[in-house]
Amino acid sequence: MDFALNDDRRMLAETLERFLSDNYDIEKRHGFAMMDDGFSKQMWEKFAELGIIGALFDEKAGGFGGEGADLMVVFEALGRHLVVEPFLPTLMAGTILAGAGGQEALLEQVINGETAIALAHGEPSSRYELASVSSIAEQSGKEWIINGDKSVVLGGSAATQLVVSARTTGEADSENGISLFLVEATNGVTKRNYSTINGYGAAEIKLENASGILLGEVDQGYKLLERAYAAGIVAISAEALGAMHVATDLTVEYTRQRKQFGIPIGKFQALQHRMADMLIELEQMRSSVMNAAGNLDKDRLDREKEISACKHLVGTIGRQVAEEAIQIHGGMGMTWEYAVGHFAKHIIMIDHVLGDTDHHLERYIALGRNT
Amino acid sequence: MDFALNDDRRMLAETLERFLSDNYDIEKRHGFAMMDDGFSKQMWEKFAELGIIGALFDEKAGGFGGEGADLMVVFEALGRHLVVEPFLPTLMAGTILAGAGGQEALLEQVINGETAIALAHGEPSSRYELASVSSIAEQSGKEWIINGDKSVVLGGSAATQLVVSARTTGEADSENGISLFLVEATNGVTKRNYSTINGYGAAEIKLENASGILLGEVDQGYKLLERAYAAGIVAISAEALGAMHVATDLTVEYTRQRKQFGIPIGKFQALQHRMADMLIELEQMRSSVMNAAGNLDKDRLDREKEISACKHLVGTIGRQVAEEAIQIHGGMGMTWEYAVGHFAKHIIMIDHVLGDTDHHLERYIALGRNT
Amino acid sequence: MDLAYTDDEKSFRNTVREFLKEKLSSRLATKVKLGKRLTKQDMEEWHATLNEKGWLAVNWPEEYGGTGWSAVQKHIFDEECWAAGAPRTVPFGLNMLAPVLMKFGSDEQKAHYLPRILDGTDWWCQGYSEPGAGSDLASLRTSAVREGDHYVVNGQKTWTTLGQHADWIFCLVRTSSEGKRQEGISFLLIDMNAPGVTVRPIILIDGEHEVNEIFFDNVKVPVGNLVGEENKGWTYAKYLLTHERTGTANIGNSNAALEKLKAIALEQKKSGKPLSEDPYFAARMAKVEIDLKALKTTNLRILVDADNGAAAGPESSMLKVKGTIIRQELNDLARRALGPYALPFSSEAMEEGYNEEPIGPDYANAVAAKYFNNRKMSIYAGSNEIQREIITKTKLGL
Amino acid sequence: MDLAYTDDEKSFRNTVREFLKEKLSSRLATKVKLGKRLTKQDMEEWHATLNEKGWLAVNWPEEYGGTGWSAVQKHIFDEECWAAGAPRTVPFGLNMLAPVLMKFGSDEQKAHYLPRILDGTDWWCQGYSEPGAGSDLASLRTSAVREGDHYVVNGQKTWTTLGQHADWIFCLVRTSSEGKRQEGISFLLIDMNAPGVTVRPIILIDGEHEVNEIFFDNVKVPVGNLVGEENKGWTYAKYLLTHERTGTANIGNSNAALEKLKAIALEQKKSGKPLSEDPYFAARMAKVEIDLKALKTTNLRILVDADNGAAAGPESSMLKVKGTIIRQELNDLARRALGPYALPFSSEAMEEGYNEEPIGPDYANAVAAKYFNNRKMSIYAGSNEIQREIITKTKLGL
Repeated sequence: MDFALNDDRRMLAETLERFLSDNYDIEKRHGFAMMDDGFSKQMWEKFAELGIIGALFDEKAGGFGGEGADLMVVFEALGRHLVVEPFLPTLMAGTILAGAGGQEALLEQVINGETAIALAHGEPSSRYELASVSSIAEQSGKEWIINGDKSVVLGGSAATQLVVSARTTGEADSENGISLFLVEATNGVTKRNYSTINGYGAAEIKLENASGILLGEVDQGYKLLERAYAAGIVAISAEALGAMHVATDLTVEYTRQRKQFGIPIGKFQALQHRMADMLIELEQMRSSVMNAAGNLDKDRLDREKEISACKHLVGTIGRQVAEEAIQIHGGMGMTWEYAVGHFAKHIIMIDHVLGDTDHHLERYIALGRNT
Repeated sequence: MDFALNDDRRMLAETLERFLSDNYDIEKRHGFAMMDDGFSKQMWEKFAELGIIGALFDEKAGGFGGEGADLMVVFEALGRHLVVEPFLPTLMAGTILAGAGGQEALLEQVINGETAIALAHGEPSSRYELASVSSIAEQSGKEWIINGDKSVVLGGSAATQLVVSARTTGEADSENGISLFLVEATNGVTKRNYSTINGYGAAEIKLENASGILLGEVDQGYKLLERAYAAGIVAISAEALGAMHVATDLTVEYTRQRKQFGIPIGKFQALQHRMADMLIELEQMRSSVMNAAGNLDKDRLDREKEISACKHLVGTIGRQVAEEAIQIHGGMGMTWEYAVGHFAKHIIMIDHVLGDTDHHLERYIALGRNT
Repeated sequence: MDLAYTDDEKSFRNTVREFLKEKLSSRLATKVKLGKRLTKQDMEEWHATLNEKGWLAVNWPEEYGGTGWSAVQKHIFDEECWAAGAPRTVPFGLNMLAPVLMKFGSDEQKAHYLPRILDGTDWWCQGYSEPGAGSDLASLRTSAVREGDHYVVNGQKTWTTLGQHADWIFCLVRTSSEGKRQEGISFLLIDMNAPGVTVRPIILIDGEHEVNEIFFDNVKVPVGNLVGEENKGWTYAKYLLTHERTGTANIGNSNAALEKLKAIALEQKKSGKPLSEDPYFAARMAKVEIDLKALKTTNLRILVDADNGAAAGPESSMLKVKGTIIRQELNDLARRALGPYALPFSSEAMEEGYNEEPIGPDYANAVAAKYFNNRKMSIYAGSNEIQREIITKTKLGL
Repeated sequence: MDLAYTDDEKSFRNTVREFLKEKLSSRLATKVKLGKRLTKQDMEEWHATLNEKGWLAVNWPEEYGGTGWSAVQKHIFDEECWAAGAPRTVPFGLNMLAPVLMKFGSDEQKAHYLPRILDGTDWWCQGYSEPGAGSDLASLRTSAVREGDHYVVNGQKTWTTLGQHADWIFCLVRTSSEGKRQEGISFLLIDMNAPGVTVRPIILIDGEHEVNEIFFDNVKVPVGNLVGEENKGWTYAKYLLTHERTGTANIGNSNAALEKLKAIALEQKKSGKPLSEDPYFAARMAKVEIDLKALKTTNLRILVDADNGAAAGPESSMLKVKGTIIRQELNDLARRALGPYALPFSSEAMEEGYNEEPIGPDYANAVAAKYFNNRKMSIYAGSNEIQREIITKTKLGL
């Protein structure tokens, strides 16, 4: 049993952290989030140059990472700086492309930062249910014609290539009969772009007779989706961990500086005890992210239980850390000008990405019944 | 809207409180709990003389009270002194006798303290489900013959007359088909007497061809039961409130006296904030008991929603108050010698009487669906 | 003990309900229910409507043009207003300044300012907090130095809610640095249009402009604008803190939020069934409903006691803490109920004029923003930490 | 980063499991699993069994007869022992006194006392707390006055766990009242059979006799029983606090409690179905399981770091707080799972010899008692409040 990072990952972490410290303060971040599609294309290219996109994928897919520990290292750093570039959509769509095979050329472009991709899976009524797919794909010669609505597609605003889930057989909520397609975001694809409240580019996407290329086997898309979601959850949880770390550090530091009644508020015991609880839960969060990351390539049931356990904790610990960070800061924590509120906002909103705390608690229980 | 007690009840409260202050300190209480059947027959007679038993019943039943507010006043005082005499069993069995009618003579003996009664309703597998009755009653001439097992019958050890529920028709968990009987605790009734962990007399009761007198109408016992449970829940909740009050007062007082690091521990802000939360929840508890008591004779749905809301809070607030009281006392809170632990114990164990916090939350939700 | 409303109270509720049906425009009610941004004009319109009916100053005695209502009546009015989607009234003049003026102001001050609060001539804001004086209010440093028939005010106030709309600000200022810190504070009324007053917006994390910093640079304030005696301002501010208990518990607000939550949970589907039928979500909704039910009674008990002349204790602190916990839990449940549709946010969609198709359900846009905005509730008006101090210190007497 | 157990670790687990299968009597395991009262003989029997195998002193280096195991091995051993229903070892000699002797004791002391801990000759108990010195340990007042080749000890210790069985007690005593309060404290070994030592039982709320008061009335203690230097006892006590981190998190204990809870929830029926299928109860069980899963990793991370020589920080405080929260939540769920059958309690049924039919299920009798008994976990060994202080003070450095 070994909890340390190997040398490659330590270097990756240091490189990324140094780059972000130099180039990604909170003011710049707000600027990037205000750009078209909600991020800086220039930064995205630099990330590609530094090899950070490549770190999300294994060698078979043209990358040089792709293990749970790689995702953890990269996304924790991204979370510490609230990076708005589309790493999560890239990871999730890319994981499916890599898993399906045959998309090496596209993946190379993705890893080079030339092509933006996203996973268009959720639908207006699917909530967090992974198997709930109502979009329909029908074969027409060698092509597939897809119709349906995809909602809250993170990174969807920028993506020129979409990985789209659609039903090729079965009931609307059956795991069987979901297929995945690569769809060019042009003919038959209408996007309504917007920004999420925490500053990330997203889109509502309408598919009207859009044509797609089948990824992997027909009807067998669920497994690829689940694996992509697992990777996505490791990533977004590590990102949450990074943001929680900063929120906690800012809070601790604030209580050292801020005085009331003539003494630093960090000397007030009631706040001390609550910060102690934040620190304890932060360690729990780190452990849980490690458990999820460390099991990403293990048996499905082991993996998925750790994944759901982790995302459940992201919701509960995240809420505690975010709300305490604001509360202990007082009014300052509420302002746009000061950083901590933005960290809190991101932490809370991550609960709405890839399944919330209740969803994953229920899923964890259901997975336990299968053992 | 009026939250004050009327003069009669204020006098009742003062009389009872004075009597208990003079005669019922914690040492005496332990002594009473160690007696046969888990209480003092002498004290019981004195309570009867003071009219406290009569205050549980309305004039039709030979008493001079019986409203929710009467129960609240009496049981809150009982809770402040951890009184072990069988008020709750008397109230619940008596409410059924009064509701069924025709048992005036017996009720008179009960109110005089001459006869001990109890409600034998729960069964080994019924948990908290009111309609779950598997005991069977069959008619044989004018008599009814009853067979079945009754479990955790509070006051069952002392009772010479039992109000027993048994099924006369229907499925084992149907509200319809439950009938109530008056059974003399002699032939065909085997008791195994014991004490609960918080010091109250109880019994497991086996009915083997016991003969009973039908109370009220055949198959229609559920309504009477539900009303008796409503009264019982108002009572035990008020009792819990009284105990929570003392536990909180003892805790506050302890922190004024007990010094660590040279100052009273009540000056430690972390404890102050937690005690503030205890005090807030105590007010919530009082409000909820008032809501339940004030609706005891209102429409069924209003009544039952308030009843379940209240018993739910008894479980959650009770746990908070009991655990904090012990924790803030430290080691002293763990000892038999010091009073607060006994209050905590009683508060916690009340959660297991007449449905726990989860049961009543679920019931509250179900009742809401009926509106 | 009788928890039922009397017939009079029931008929009062009907009267209020009919008034609201008739006089509250659906334009305003819709904005409030969808959580859209209210303009200054919206708020003024609603004040005027209430004032016309004589129902604006619910906490004022009749002699000053108030309603003279009982605690229960005020509670009913509050519940009905929230249920109907009425904007909340702006409290700074009505509920904060006015009671101080009535108790400590001169006859001239009362005669001049009180009617102008009612008829909307003056919009007031509050100048208590300073950057270095939050919970520790007594450490405030904005100074007022007497020069002839004027004070000259220098310093800075912050967290001034709706100060951007205000004509006047009532301030705690330091007029002496001798004795205890609390002793040199005075209560001063300052014209926001006076030379030397500057307003700087503070944008909150939900992007809203709601609070401000106010700077005073050699602002001349006539001596006649001093309320009560010099150096006694702390007493007046404290009087206000314990005096005003209606509304602290946020009952009407939470009622309305609970109803909205229930509507969302009924409409949102989880695996094809309403979210409200999900056992775990239903349990969390029921818990907060049960808490709110109890708090409603706690609130009424305290208000009725106060009507009957009970001395003010730590009760309003209890109402503040529990009331905000409940309100914030409702915010949390509402954002959670939305699922992924809590994420999209459009600031333009907060405006009345916006008529593009909403992203997701039409009630979704403001929900997450409101969750973040309402984090302020446990911070402002004496943080919940300060309230807990007050509660235990009163009880322990240490 | 590799979270899997190595092959060596897996095979170690098998070895432990087989040992337990062979050597742990079903008599003892049944008593432990039903939560019955363990006698002194029960505990001594288990110590002897472990000692025979060389597995008693898991935290000692091999040179003293310890196992020399890695952190992961100790963790595995702990998990397996709890899972099998082994009694816990009595920590006072093994894990509290021994490390202090090894680090600060004389060669004679080591040679004399350590083997006697292993072979069960000496049963040790701990004399730290006093009636006036709980969390504020440095205010202790039991005095030891040097008279020739003896100290004369007077005073009182309290909360002395299993002191009724003990042959020896290690005490913090005051040998000087000069300087800081911490500076005049010494670490003394006292024979419980010496004249002037009296033991008075303290009965806990569950009716158990587990802790004691110990009175010292002019007890003569040879100077040779002083550990280390006079007036340096505080240093030794603190060393112990940060040194010993295995077990603080209660992982094995909580594992076993979770398994027991699951068994109860499967057997207890609610409306005809296992309670474990009730969505709300299942959610609460899953939450604590998820917390425990994370804490297991937190624990291992910290232990492995410590093995690798990491300096001791506030980590053991974190493990203590979260570990007891989890353990106590499991106690709460277990009593709740029992429904009405949590109420009956028979002290006689806690004894091994009891063979009447149980009231309710056979596993029910000890459950509520254990809930109350385990409230101690957040109080003893540095209350959770003290642990939180340590955590933040380390982090804030204020």
